[in-house]
Amino acid sequence: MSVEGAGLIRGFIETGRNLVGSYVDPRRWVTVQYPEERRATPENSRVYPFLVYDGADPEEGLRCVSCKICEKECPPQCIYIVPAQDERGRPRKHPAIFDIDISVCMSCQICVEVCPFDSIKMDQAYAWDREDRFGGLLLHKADLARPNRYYRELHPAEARVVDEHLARERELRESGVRAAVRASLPGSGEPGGGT
Amino acid sequence: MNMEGILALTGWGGLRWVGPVELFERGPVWLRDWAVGWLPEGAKVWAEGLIPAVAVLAVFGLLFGLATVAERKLLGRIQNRPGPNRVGPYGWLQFAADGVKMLTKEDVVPRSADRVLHFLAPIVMLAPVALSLAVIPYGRDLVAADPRCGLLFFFAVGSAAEVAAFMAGWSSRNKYSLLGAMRAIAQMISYELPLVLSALTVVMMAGSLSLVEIVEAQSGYWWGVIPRWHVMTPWGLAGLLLFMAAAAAASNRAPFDLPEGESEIIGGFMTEYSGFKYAIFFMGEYFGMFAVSGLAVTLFLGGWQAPLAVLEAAPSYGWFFLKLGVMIAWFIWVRGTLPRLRVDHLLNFGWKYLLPLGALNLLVAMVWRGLGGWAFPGAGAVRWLACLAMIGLPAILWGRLLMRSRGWGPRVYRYAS
Amino acid sequence: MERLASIQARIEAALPEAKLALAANPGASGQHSLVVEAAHLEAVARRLRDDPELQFDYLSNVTGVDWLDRVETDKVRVKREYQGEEIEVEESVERRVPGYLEVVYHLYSVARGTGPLVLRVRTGNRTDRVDVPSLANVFRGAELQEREVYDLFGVVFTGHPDLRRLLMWEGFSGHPMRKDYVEPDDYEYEPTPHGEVAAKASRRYAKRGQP
Amino acid sequence: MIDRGGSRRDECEAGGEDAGRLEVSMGPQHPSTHGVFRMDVVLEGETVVRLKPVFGYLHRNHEKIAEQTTYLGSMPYTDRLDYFCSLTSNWAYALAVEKLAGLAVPERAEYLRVITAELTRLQNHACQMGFMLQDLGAMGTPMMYAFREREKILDLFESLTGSRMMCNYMRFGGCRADAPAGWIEAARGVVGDFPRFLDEYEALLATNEIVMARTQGVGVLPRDLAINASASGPVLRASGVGYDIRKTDRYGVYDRFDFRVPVGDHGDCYDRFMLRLLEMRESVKILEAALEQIPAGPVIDGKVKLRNFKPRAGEAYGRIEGPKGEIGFYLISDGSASPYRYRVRPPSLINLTALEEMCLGQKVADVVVILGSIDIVLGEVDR
Repeated sequence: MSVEGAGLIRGFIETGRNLVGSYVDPRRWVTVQYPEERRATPENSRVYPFLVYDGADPEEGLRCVSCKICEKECPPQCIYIVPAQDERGRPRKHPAIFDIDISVCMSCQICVEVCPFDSIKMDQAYAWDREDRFGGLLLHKADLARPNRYYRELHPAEARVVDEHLARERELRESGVRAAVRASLPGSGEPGGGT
Repeated sequence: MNMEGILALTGWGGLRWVGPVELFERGPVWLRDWAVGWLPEGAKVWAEGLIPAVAVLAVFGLLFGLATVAERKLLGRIQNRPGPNRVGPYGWLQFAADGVKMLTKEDVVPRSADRVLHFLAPIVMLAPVALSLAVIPYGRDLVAADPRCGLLFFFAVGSAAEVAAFMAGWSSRNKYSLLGAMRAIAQMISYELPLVLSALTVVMMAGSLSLVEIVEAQSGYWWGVIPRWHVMTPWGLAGLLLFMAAAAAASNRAPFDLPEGESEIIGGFMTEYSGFKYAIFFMGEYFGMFAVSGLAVTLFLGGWQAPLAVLEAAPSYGWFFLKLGVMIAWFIWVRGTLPRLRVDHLLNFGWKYLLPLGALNLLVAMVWRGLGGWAFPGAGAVRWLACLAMIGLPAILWGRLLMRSRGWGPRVYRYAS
Repeated sequence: MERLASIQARIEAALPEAKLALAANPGASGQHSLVVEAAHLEAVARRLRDDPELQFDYLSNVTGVDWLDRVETDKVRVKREYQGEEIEVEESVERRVPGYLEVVYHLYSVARGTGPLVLRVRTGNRTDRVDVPSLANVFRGAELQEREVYDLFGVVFTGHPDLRRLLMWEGFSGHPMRKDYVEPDDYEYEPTPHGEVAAKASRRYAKRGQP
Repeated sequence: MIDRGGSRRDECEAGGEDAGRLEVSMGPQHPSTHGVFRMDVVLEGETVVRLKPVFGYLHRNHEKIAEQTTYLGSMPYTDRLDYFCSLTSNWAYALAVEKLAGLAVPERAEYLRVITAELTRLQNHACQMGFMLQDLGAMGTPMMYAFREREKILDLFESLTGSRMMCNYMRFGGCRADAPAGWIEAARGVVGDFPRFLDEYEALLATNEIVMARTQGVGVLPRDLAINASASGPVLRASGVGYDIRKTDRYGVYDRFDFRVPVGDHGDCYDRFMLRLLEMRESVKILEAALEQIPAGPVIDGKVKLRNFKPRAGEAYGRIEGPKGEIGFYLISDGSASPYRYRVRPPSLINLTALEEMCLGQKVADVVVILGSIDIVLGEVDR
């Protein structure tokens, strides 16, 4: 049995408690004073994709082999790739053009998931703005390329797995090459070689 | 500060040494007399009216600015966020930025609006509210005008706001504006009655319509500690509660802000106003809130009287504005807590609840006076409790009856098997 | 499948004139469906709802499917005269299978917790015989969804209380969810009802002499 | 006859049945239509005598887009249907595809799905109540409290899925990523704190006389009409139907948790409001159990192809109990990489079927409250 009006008074007590509580209880305080304070982004956080390169050269070190899988799988179709060609006009395993239209990209991460070469990853940004609505939001290969170091900083746990995986593949490939070379040499006497 | 005394100008030409207490208390009056003294004889009578008017507008203009910031900051804290904190120290100059924004905004008038009425409505809104500020005594001898019928003047002038609301709603030629205007009329008319009725109790007890005299009737202390404010009596307490409920409705404040009702009818009668005209409306609403809060302070909270005899050293207008600040904070707290009523609930609440209780409160005040002659030990407490029960029990029971008759009440829920 | 067959038998026993057909679902979900003739749809739905043993009282989902006209090629052996002698050759004959629009209903039973029961009804073709009786009078829940199917597929629901477009604007031509719908190059220049409103308003203001 | 483009004077002069009536077009730009929803309301005084909802201002033909993209490619678009509850939309779509292709989901993934779905329910219900109170004119206080708690839940979503709102987390046959280290503990902390917020809400609102006066007996949806009009979720249960797909279909691992389904007896706005409060308490119970029981193991069936996913021909309808009601996906596969037919059953839209019945005879101020109590998101209504 409650007295009419008690509900209102309970409400006043509750808002009064919050009024005081906002000064003393950190759980009641989620506001961040934006330009001065920035909340740390968690490791999994994602905004737009970038391209990973190994070594020092952002052009030659790109892992991308322009297989166009991401272009095909991208739901809003915001990726545009043209493979590079060598002098004789044959396609090289390298992108000549790799553009992402950020104004269309919806940060879904599907390109990252489908990439078999671990060459496209998700960037993180707390705030992201450009003055030019059209050109500024079309990112080219040079804007997208980031060193592997950067990737390791952004997603340490994920990068560790990727690095291990790539190292294993490289080892396999190189040992495969070595084996092939050895196999081609007649009279190779080393035991256990080329297994 | 020289604690021994300060050379002060008391009236035109009179110089004497006064203490700081007297300086602060009498300062505003001296300043006025001094300024008037410069003028030729014919202009003095005008200046004596104009200077307080300008002073009141200036003080309340500044208070309006500060109150908007305070409201947003307090609401923010109630809602666990900081509120405005960027412009000026701790955001207290936000009102200046808002003012600049309002002034530089485009003034949009709908093509089919009645331009003359549309232009006049904000002025008609602000002017009477500003007038009603004239009769409130802000301190000892600090009142812009003290007519014998001060309270009557207050209510008479204040009701002009209804005309303004309807002018704005009708001239905008917008359906939401019209709905808002109709709500405003219905609400202001129904709530003027309980407002007047609860003020009438005070008039009856104080025996005067002059607000200055009403404040003076509340001077002194019981047993030297409890101030003889009306709120300390059962009928005064009930009167204050009734008055505040009705005042919130009369000044369109939450939870009675239906004429604006921005979640239902966009902005009510202010929908088609922008820029400076909107600012004037806004100012009018705040002035209205100040006026009714000031009146509540005057009628029930002892006006400029200090709460304790030892605190009387502080200037009297300081006490008034402190109490006014408490009233404003109360309005803000209500706004941060309660949802809005519906228009039919609002009218029901006014006519069926506040009005009968207001009438009953008159009766309680009479009984209070009648029981004043009791002289047995503990008579004071018995009288107090008897009168409180006389108004409190009917208030609770009548409220319960009204709620239950419509089937409103807490519910118990079952769970599917 | 057996359960669906028993429902079919039960309905056919109650409504002898209504013929139901089982449509098997080759997928993994096992949600087979009953195909109802358009003429008996309302009666079947009402029976499904009111039958005390079935009580399919909750129409969860109504949607359309557009099946295009298909060209199927049949291999036939025909005798042909070739260089004086008659030989049997294999020829492919093209057969045009007319397409149709299909409305699919997913029914559940709130009372019994069973479902889904999938009902399908088909229109005669995709052009002029596109009407299907409305279920809005049996299940209110069909009202908005049938409007949507009408809007996006162009199925006309006869007996619907308020058959208007739901998502596209009035005056829009075409049915976007049809498989052969061609998107216009530029949506910006589609006529909208607002043009008419603006023209009307300007006429009225001109008459009154207002600016 | 009402001239739509006309002014008040025209309507009053027109005479006849509609004389003295006011036709107001509430929306698409109106503070309380939760986006770009529009209602053509005819008022007599302040009483509603006719109400026609108008849809489509946010229509983008989601279904057509999905029929032109791959199965996987539709997943991020489902986030954008009901942008408050991306994870439940994800789940419903993943469930439909799993039914279509006959996929099984690892146990840990099922638990993660339950956890994320219930967290979604918590933040959706909290915000819905805040919005409804905002429509009642409560100046944002309850909404801010709800957003304060939602912030904590969205932080969890961000550290699990990478995005606060557009999570894109579920995959066919599991979830995209396992919970990072410490996530389960963080979630436990947030869930443990949540009842405090519920108590606060209850104290602030549940017995508030103004809330009761404004919502009790307002927007009544009778039991039979609720079923017949295919209402779902809290709207259906507030009308006295104890129908919860989590109990009926027992999808995921919901049969392992002990929770109750609250039912209202009046079908009014207050019941819809209180049911959400009670449902949140049950969700907290589910979450506590799920976070306790969650087993170790893989989160996705590694055999399911991400690219070139082509389920065999067939069809499936999968539905779950989303926060707003029954969210379902109907898919027809023709064996190719994109669905032949892709249909969303939008609970927000279908719950609006009986809107006019609920609003007739009520005041114009009630219309926004009723709309708020139904809980719609225009991204899903218009798709």
